[in-house]
Amino acid sequence: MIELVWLIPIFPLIGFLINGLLGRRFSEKTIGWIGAGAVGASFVVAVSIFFELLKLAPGSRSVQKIMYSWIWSGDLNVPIGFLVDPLSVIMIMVVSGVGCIIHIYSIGYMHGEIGFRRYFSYLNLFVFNMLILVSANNFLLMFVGWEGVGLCSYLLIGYYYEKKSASDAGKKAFVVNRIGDFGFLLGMFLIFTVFGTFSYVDVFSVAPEKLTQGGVLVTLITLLLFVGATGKSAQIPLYTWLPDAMEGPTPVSALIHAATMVTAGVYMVARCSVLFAMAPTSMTVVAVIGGATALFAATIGMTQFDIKRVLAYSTISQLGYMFMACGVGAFASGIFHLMTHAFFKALLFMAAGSVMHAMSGELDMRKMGDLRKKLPYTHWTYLFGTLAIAGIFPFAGFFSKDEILFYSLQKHLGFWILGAVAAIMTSFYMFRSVFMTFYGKSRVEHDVAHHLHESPPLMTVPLMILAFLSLVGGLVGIPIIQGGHVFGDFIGPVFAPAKAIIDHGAHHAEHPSVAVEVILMAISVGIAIFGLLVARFMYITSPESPDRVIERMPGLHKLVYNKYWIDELYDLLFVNSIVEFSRLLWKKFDETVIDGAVNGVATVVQAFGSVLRLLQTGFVKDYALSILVGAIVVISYLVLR
Amino acid sequence: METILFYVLAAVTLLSAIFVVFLRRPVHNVLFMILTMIGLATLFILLQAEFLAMVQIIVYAGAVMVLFLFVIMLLNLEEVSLPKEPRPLRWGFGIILSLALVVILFPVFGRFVPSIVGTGQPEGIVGNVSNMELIAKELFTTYLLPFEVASVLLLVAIIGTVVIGRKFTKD
Amino acid sequence: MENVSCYLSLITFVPLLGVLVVLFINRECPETLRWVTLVCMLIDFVLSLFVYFGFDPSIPSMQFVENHSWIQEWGISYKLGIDGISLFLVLLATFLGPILVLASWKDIIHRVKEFMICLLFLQVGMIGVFVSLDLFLFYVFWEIMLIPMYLLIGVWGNPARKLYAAIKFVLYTIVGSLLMLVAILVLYFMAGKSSGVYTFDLLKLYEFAVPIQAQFWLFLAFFLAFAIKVPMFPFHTWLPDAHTEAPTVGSVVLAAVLLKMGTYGFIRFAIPLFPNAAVDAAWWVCLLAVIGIIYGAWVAMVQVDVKRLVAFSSVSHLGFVMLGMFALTSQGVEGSILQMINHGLSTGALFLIVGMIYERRHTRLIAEFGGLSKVMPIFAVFFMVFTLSSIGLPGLNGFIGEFLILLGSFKVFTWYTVFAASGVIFAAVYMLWMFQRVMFGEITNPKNLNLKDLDVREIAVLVPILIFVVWIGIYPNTFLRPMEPSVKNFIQHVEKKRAKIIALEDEGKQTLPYVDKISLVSSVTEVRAER
Amino acid sequence: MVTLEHYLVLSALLFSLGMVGVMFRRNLIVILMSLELMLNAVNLSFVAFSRYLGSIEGQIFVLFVMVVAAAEVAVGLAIAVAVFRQRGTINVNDISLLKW
Repeated sequence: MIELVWLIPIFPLIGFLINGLLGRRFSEKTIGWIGAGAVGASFVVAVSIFFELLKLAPGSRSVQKIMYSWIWSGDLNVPIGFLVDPLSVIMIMVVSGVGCIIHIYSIGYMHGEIGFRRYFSYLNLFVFNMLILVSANNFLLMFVGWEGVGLCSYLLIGYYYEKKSASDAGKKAFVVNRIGDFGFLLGMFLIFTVFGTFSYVDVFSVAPEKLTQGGVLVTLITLLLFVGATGKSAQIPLYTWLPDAMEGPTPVSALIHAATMVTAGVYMVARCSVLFAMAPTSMTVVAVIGGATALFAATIGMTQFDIKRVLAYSTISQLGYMFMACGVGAFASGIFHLMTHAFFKALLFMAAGSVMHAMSGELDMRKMGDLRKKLPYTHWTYLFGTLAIAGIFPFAGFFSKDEILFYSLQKHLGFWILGAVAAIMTSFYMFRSVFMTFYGKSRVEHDVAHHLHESPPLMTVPLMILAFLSLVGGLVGIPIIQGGHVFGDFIGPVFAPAKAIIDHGAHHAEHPSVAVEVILMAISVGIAIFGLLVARFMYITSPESPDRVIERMPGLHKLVYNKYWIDELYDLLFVNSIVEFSRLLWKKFDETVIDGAVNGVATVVQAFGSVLRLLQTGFVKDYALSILVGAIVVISYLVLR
Repeated sequence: METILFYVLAAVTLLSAIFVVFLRRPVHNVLFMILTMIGLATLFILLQAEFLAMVQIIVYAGAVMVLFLFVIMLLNLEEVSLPKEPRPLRWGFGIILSLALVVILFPVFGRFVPSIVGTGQPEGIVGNVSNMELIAKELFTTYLLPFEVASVLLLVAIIGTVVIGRKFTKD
Repeated sequence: MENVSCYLSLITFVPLLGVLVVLFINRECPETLRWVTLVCMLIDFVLSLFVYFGFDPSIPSMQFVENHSWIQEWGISYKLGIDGISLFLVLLATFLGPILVLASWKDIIHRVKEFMICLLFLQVGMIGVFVSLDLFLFYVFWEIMLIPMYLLIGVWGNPARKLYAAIKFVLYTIVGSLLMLVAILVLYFMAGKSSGVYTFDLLKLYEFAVPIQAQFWLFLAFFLAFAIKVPMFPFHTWLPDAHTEAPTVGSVVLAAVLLKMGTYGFIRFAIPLFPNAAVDAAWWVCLLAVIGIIYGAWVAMVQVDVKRLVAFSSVSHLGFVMLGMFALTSQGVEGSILQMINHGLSTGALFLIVGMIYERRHTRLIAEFGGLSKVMPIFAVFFMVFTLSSIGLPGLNGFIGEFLILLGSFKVFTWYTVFAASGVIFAAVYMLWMFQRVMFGEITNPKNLNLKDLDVREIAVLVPILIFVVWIGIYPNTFLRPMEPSVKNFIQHVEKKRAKIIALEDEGKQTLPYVDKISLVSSVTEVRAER
Repeated sequence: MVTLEHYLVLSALLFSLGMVGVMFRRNLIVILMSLELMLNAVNLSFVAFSRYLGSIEGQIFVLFVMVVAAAEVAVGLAIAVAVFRQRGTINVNDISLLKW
């Protein structure tokens, strides 16, 4: 079955072609089910490959399938090839599974939209590109998926292209991603100059010999790759595009900006774990940026009123967690959190989507309240998601986040503090959103209120599946005290070489005792519940308390509410300055200097010509005179020579 | 005696040439021009080129000058307000320029002429063959082609004159 | 394959036959004129396909060579030949031929006969340049190509500034090519004097070792001629004017093929003839190329006229080609040749598209458009694909070329490549910004409301280019494989000749000053003795 | 005793007089006449040379000069007449159509 790994990306491609080219004649239902079916088919193939992989011995679970030689120029020979190993299988299953659920959800959600066909073909193209990204066996093919995913996010964010803000957001997303890809590209060039090949297996197996541990070269490669990751997964410097990406339809945000695309950066860092392990400095950089982003985004998330913006900032902060995990060397827990996050974040976005659907497009939480009676299913599934993300005990979020906090404590106390404070804020703003939308008194306008209705089953069933997953998802990672856990054992071998390098390098910290683990778990649950209580107090028991808090520190609130004016800063520093400078270049330099020089030559020649013209007076006598003068000169020359 | 004759004729020719150039009314110019032509013809005779003298008188004095007279009469330039001649300053400039030309020509004579002539003494033309016979023999042997070309040139000139002289019709 | 095949002569001069046939057709029926030209161009394309299938990708040397003596006394021969480097450029020219005629079907209404004759002459000039292996013959075709292009811009351009643009274009090119003529003659005489046989034959001139001092000046002359054509950074101001004032078909052929003559000239003439000068000059040529990339991208960003924007974008793209070429690594050179073809396809298609909106709205100002994708969906798809191909999105042709160039030049000019790679970002910025202002947003201008979508003819024009754009993106080996041996041969030739000349120069230096070296040595010993 | 120089001096004087006439007279007819004068001066020196060198060529050249002079006068006067008829003046300065 592993031989048929190429089927996985092909299905969504076929779905894209069918919907794209022939979609005009199909009805909405057929288009939707073709799209969902294609992704579902690749999910089925993925699961079967997963089981086939399980049969193989843990050590040898890495199979390559080369299709054909794509680029062959000089000593560069890049094939179209797929790599099947635990990491890529998990990613494929997450992408196709969550993708299929979201496709089904969006059949209901996008009902009645004019660009239905265009939406589904773009969604399938996106899943195709994402699957190429995660299943590629070399950096170049991954880069193809990388940019393809960027393109699809541009198309889907800009889906409502009439709205200028939507197409602006799409353009911003693509450009910021492109800046990240610029770093990724340079990293790839460095890899090629050092290794002479792009395929993972060759690069990682030969890395320890070719590169010196902690040397400048390996640090440079890893940092450049990390620049690409920050661009794609919206970390500190290049995160501004994600909040604006909420302009796109909600299922798009669910799929792209929660579950799949933004995790590509984490996947890439995890895939290059060997390189990162050899460059401790860049590991710390990754961890620091991850932690900082987690905290920074959480603070902004607390003050937002638009429900999707809150979820967007929570995505950025959760991604920060994953990067922190990778930074501290716990790649397995990073990926585990990635999986659980995919479940509950997609769930939260889709629930927000169904709220928006019910409220006929209203997103501002201040105009919502007490919706739990009108939208029971959405309410319960949204609550499940919030419990999961906050990290309350039985839910998935608890296990993955706790594991990250555990490993970051091992690495350095500072990381643990960053993670803990961010966890408090996470549970606070998530429960704030729950209480503002579903509990408290209803602030819904009259005309919106009377046709508040629960979403059709086509939308609520996917919500329930994901709610179940975010409940069950964590069990895979229950830490059987002292041993690893199911998920860890499955994915462990992929990161074994990286762990070997890290343990070989750093002094081997002895595995902390069980007691410490239990205490840590208790602390993280406590943090989650504390956040819940504070939110309940501020938004249920005394609704006016948020205003009092704002009065006490208006300056800070304004700063955080306006997202630290980062967007405006970027525009001022980069966008406008380059545009002004290039306008100057065009007008001043190109038009005046170069063209001036060229036209200048022309005018000089003309001036010279007009001087000569004066000789042509038209009087016969002058001509005779010049003949005479000429004659005299010639004769005198002859004579006097 | 011969030198006296030369000087008289030279003076006459020069004077009439000056009158040709400096007199205002064109008729006077033409008449003095005819006088110069005749003066030159006599000088040719002095230089034993009788045929040329005769040709000079017939062609130049006879035909060309008559043509001039005819044109002046045809356009009755007398009444037409003759263009006022240039101010004396231009004349002065003119004279200086011409003297400059003469001065320049002198060294030419000095340099080239003696080497060719050497004696400065007029030898007699060989034998008693008449001037015309010599010219004819030379003309129709070595210079035959130029002779024919000259005839063609004249033909062209005639046609040109007829075409230019045609009545200016507004076609 | 000596003198056996006459395909190349056929390909070059079939358009000339076309001119003869067109001459006999009555001016009043443009349809037949267009059909005859179309058929002639198609024949030309089919012939070039024969060449493609007859081309043996494993031999590095010239194929389909035709060598007839033309003017014996001066050693000028009518020599044609094709190898991996020029094969695809000829195919590009013949492939675009029919498309140009199709695209000009409704665009050119008055003076159709002269237009078709100009087009056919242009075709002769272009293909001639790519196949000629004799410097003199190359120069003849180089000049032939100028006149029809001047007429295309001057007569059928948009009336505002067409004469200014046409004259500027011609003057720019002629200044360059005259310098080149001087250099050719100097080379001819130097080679003749030293080897006794005076010849313009390129392959023989490849063998002649030009002294380094002279090489610099000759390279400079060739550089100027080709840099103007490319156009490289300081000499590019004729391109935006020529493009904005030229008719659609004119700017398509200008962008797609004429610009390639500059870069092809570098690869075929400037670098192999003067390798030492080329390698020494590589650093500032690449500097100009990188400046061109960034400058072209930035200035394109602020253009208000779509055609000028695309014109500046081709300045940026060709900066990449030059960077790749002067890196002299096999990826770099192959990438630059592939990028020439890609640029020809994607920018040519973009100009066709701009022409189509110009046909409908008779304006090229971006502000005039907005929300076209609602009114013209098929057009939007084509425009989107070609924009992405010109941005260099993986999966389409632009990426392969740009990636190979950046990879190739990374080893040699690391810092230049970093700045050049940033050019990729700006490419995305200006293309998408333009695309958004033209296609997305509400329809503000009432005139845009009832624009009709592409008709069959226009689709027939764009689809072949689309097929190639996707084909190069998915499976570029069909194009990379034939180039491989010729590029390897090209690089080896440059290295070998450069080393030989250096060796020649050193041993040359030794013989000359050898004498005073001894005296120098002896004088030093005396001094030491005295002390 | 009359030497060749005498004749040459005379022809030089005549020539410069003719030139002055051409340069400074405004009347087209007079210009033509002084042109004739210059030609005759040249004829004189031709004959003088043929006389002192004893070769007849000089005189033949004079003949040819005369032919040319005659043709030139004919055409010149025709032009003068045409100009007068069309412009009503023969003042050389008025005929300046060639001013570019």
